[in-house]
Amino acid sequence: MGQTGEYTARVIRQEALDADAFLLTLEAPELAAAAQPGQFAMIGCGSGYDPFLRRPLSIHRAQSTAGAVSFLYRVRGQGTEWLATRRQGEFVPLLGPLGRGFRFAGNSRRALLVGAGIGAAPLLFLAEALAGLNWTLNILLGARTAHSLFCRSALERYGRVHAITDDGSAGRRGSVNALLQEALKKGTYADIFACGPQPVLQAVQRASADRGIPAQLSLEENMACGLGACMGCTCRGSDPSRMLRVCAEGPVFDAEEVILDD
Amino acid sequence: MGQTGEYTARVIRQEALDADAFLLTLEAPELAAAAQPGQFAMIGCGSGYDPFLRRPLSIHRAQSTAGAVSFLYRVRGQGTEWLATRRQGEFVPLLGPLGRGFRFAGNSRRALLVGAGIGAAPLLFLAEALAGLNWTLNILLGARTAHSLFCRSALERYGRVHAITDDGSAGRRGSVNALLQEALKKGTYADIFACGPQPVLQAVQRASADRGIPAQLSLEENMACGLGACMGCTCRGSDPSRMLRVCAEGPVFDAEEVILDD
Amino acid sequence: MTDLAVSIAGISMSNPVLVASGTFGYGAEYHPVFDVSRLGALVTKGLTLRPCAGNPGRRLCETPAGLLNAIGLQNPGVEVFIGDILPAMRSYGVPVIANIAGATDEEYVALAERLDGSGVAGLELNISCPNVQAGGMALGTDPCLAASVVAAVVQATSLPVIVKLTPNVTDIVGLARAVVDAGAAALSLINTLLGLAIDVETGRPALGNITGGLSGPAIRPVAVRAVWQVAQAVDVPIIGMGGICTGRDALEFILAGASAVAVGSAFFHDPLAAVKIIEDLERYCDRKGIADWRTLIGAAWKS
Amino acid sequence: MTDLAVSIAGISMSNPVLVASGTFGYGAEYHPVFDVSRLGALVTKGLTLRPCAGNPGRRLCETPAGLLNAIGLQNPGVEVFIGDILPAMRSYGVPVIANIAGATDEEYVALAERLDGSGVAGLELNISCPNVQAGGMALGTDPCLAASVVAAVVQATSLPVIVKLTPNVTDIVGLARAVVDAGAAALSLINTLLGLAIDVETGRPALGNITGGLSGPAIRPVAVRAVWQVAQAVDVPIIGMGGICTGRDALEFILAGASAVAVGSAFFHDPLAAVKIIEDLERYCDRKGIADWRTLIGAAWKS
Ligand SMILES: Cc1cc2nc3c(=O)[nH]c(=O)nc-3n(C[C@H](O)[C@H](O)[C@H](O)COP(=O)(O)OP(=O)(O)OC[C@H]3O[C@@H](n4cnc5c(N)ncnc54)[C@H](O)[C@@H]3O)c2cc1C
Ligand SMILES: Cc1cc2nc3c(=O)[nH]c(=O)nc-3n(C[C@H](O)[C@H](O)[C@H](O)COP(=O)(O)OP(=O)(O)OC[C@H]3O[C@@H](n4cnc5c(N)ncnc54)[C@H](O)[C@@H]3O)c2cc1C
Ligand SMILES: Cc1cc2nc3c(=O)[nH]c(=O)nc-3n(C[C@H](O)[C@H](O)[C@H](O)COP(=O)(O)O)c2cc1C
Ligand SMILES: Cc1cc2nc3c(=O)[nH]c(=O)nc-3n(C[C@H](O)[C@H](O)[C@H](O)COP(=O)(O)O)c2cc1C
Ligand code: FES
Ligand code: FES
Repeated sequence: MGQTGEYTARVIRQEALDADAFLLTLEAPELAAAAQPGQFAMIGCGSGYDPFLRRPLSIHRAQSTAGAVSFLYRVRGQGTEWLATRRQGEFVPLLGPLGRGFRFAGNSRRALLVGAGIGAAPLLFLAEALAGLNWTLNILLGARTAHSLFCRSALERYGRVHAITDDGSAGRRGSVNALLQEALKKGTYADIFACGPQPVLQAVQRASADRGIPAQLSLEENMACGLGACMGCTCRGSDPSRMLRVCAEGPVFDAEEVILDD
Repeated sequence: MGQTGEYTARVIRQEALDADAFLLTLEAPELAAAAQPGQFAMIGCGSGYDPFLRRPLSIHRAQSTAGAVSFLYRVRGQGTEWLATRRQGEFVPLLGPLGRGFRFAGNSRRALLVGAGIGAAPLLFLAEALAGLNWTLNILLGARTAHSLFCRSALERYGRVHAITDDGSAGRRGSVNALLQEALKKGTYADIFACGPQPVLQAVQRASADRGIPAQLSLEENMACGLGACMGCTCRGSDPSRMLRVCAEGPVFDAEEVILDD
Repeated sequence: MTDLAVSIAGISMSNPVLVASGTFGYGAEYHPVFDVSRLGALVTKGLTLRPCAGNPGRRLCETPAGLLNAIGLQNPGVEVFIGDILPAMRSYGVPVIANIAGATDEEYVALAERLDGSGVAGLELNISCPNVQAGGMALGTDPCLAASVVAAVVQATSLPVIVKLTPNVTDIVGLARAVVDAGAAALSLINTLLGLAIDVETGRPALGNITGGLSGPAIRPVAVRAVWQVAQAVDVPIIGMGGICTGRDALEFILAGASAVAVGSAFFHDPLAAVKIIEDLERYCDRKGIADWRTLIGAAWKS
Repeated sequence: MTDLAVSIAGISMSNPVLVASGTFGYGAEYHPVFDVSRLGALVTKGLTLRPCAGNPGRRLCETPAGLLNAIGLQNPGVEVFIGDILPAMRSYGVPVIANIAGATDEEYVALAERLDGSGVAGLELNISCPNVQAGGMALGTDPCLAASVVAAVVQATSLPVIVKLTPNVTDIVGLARAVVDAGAAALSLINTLLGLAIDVETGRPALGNITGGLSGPAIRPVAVRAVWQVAQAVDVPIIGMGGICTGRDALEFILAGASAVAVGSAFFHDPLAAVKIIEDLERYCDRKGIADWRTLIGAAWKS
């Protein structure tokens, strides 16, 4: 894990991908150099003390030569609404990189990447890294509509992408869980990496247990410090006496490490 | 007094006059039509609940045909800082017109207008109205430097402007109070209208009492409602049993109505 | 559209959105901005027997997501209120609740007697004002003293008596029980938190009165907690208040057990807050398909 | 540059800026972000005799200018603390204060005895935690119970005993007097305000523990008021806390009577808050030409 730091990052670009999804690119050379796939940053989203807490966003891309870091996010409430109004040249406070990202090692393995909705944000960074190690990637991507399969074309550079949408406007109509079952039937994988809503993570967790394929899951939880200091972001560990901090022991957990609540 | 209303006003223009003074022009046709010189508006300055209260700003200009209202303000703290980042096309919430403005009636009278610092903001609107009634105006303007005599040239259209600055970069070096004493020695005036820091108002109040010239003073006080409902903005009335609401009985008071604290 | 009508302590209202005492003047101040007859009820600024000039010096100080006030009950006194202000206030056609404050039981009783038959729909006993020296706070923090003044007032008037409690106590539930046992027909929760701000440039307290009452969104979680606790302990309706700015906020109080809500400091942030809250509540009920909105009252612990 | 050194209850610090228990972990968490040896002292998350898993369910809920937390004292227990954590914590070269919490007087005493000689510089007795069922809150709201636990701990340890008080009481001055009389060497003011938030979509309390503790800038005026009141009533130093985010905020507490301040929730808004506060204080003293910064302590009421 790279060295964590607090930065004031200049906005290079703010792109609206649809009515409420944005791609924010910040000038943050140290972060770009240090970040690992699956890590996140805590971003200050507001001018006064309301909102007070920073917002955790996964690192979508880190371009170390350009010194740029990108975040793919959906406007959900007050904080992301504010963030979406930041324009080129303005500044955003940012703490990162944070957390334990995806673990991978070795060359030329075969992996299944599963992402749904805006939860797919960390997959691009991961796919790029894995492709660099000559991994073969099968990437399952779910979204509401064709239009919200934001990183599809970028991901296609690193592996084979299978898309599915709620309305059938791209791929079949359905959930990414359907693609998961099929993929596991048809192929064999050394690893599964998943991020997205709870039902997707639960399906991957079950599949991992059933088939004995190691899986890593990226979790979300309300956060305050992002550094492991406040104990605010815990989830239940499989060892019932242990509460795990999503920001420190995660956000990426081995599937068997955690109990996923509904 | 015109009808008070709550509006969401589009920013037409935000001009930086110096490092921390701005001229903000908003599209607010009802306000432009209803406003009287000396009245003010409560402007929402922030995106969340911090800052929570609106900021009172005097109406600097009201152009009823253009449907535009301007505010001349200095960045002092959190609220005005936020306001200064508003750009053309963005919106600002605004309640107004509020308060009792300057009282004037009759034609072709001779008046002394006294303003200092950013406190001179309401003078332009007043001068325009008085000039429309063929009043003869002698306008005394104080500021830190020549550069901060923001409305000097605009005021020159309506009367004779005498400037004085703290550093002597325009007019003499000194305070507007010096100009006041001279003007009162040299000329006779039917009315005095003053706005600016407390020492200026106190000097005018004394001069008014000494020479028996009716004077009107525009006061400032911390405000919450701006409508006379919360009793938060009171100042002491000359009648000791009465606390006067600056937002409702003022902000413009007859000099003998109020006791000015230091 | 959902019918939001409700009756609190026998006072019928077209909707459960009232104004918080002291933040809305006597109605006329806000009438140019919106039609105040749309409100559930009006509540006056605290009334005293004799005219009161309020506190000297600075009275307001903004704080993060809130404000401190130390107005000190500036009001023209109950006589002027009844003679000059109440008629206009009643002309909006919504119930008028008189908020009253005294230094002694006798003053509360005298106020209650004077207001009986005056045309107000009810009394709100402010035994929780942090900004006055006498009575106020002490009366409101001791269950025995509080019960005694409430009993005396209930005895003296035919009007429904709503008692407004302070959150500045160890045990708000005990206080609530005591005043309900003494005859309170409803409770208002909460008055302001006792606070203080210092101007670091002058090195002196920012407010003329030194301490002040903290209100606004900053205190909302404390107010919701008070309503949640008290609603489960007493059987009278609760008017919830403390930082309510939106329909979402109002729903927090209702789900916690409030039968009505009052909008206070929110008016300073958005003068149209109360109207928007009424509309938000209607929309919420429509969206959730709720036939009788009153099933929401206390639903967070009832279900 | 101004020397900001101060001694609290015999613990010497290079400056009066501490961290608030539970917001800063054990120091190591923030060390990558800034050099924690610049702080006046470190304060641990609340320690219990045995390991504690904390509360289930959601533990954090943001509120206007603040947050509610219901962590529930998750910690590895005093043994693991002393064995595995304290050595690293001491390596920064600043005093380490152990915040301790128990359900009974005996547990507090056992904790105090175990920590005596361990290398911590002092104890902070948390008798004010709103997030645990047993002990905590009840101990901290009753002056007699509070005095009894403090006296027992003071008896059992050679370490200086700092007592942390809750603001959720009618009379914080009475409580402060009681624990000072019982031997407290210093006071920490304030712990969180008891609050609650409801998720209006689910209709249920947002936090797993239902109620939580409110912290952050929202509560600052309440905290400054508590310091102002208590500082004038007792003769021990006060560590002020509650929403301190900037040097200006810290000065409010110092002028109100605090001899040191603790930074808590502010770290969540700006991880560099404490460092900036130290620098702000130095600049303020330089600008105002203050030779001994300690003349500022309580200056708002002393002068
Ligand atoms: C490790 C991590 C990585 C994330 N990566 C991304 C990403 O790349 N893109 C993206 O769009 N979203 C991501 N999220 C979710 C994102 O943090 C929330 O959508 C965001 O905080 C919402 O803030 P808001 O002010 O817009 O919404 P509000 O609802 O106003 O937020 C209120 C509070 O709830 C918290 N909150 C709300 N939703 C979530 C959530 N899903 N998870 C955790 N806290 C939440 C906020 O942080 C805040 O404290 C991530 C969350 C975590 C924990
Ligand atoms: C009737 C009236 C008319 C005004 N007209 C103008 C104008 O035309 N141009 C201009 O630049 N300024 C004007 N002011 C002053 C202006 O309101 C303050 O400068 C502004 O509120 C500062 O807000 P802030 O957030 O930048 O500063 P902060 O210091 O952060 O404000 C903190 C709080 O103090 C209040 N406050 C601060 N300074 C003043 C002040 N001087 N008077 C009243 N409240 C204050 C704020 O409203 C806020 O509640 C006027 C004030 C009043 C009462
Ligand atoms: C400026 C102001 C004046 C107030 N005056 C009174 C009063 O006269 N009587 C009273 O019972 N409460 C008074 N209050 C308290 C409010 O009625 C309300 O209980 C409190 O402000 C919490 O609600 P809010 O956060 O929505 O404002 C006043 C509050 C403010 C802000
Ligand atoms: C997440 C969190 C955890 C806390 N844990 C403890 C604790 O274990 N022991 C304790 O005495 N206080 C605890 N507190 C209270 C703080 O130490 C402090 O008293 C309070 O938050 C007010 O300060 P602040 O507003 O600056 O955060 C905690 C506060 C927060 C926000
Ligand atoms: S957010 Fe503080 S421990 Fe995870
Ligand atoms: S600001 Fe409310 S009465 Fe003047």
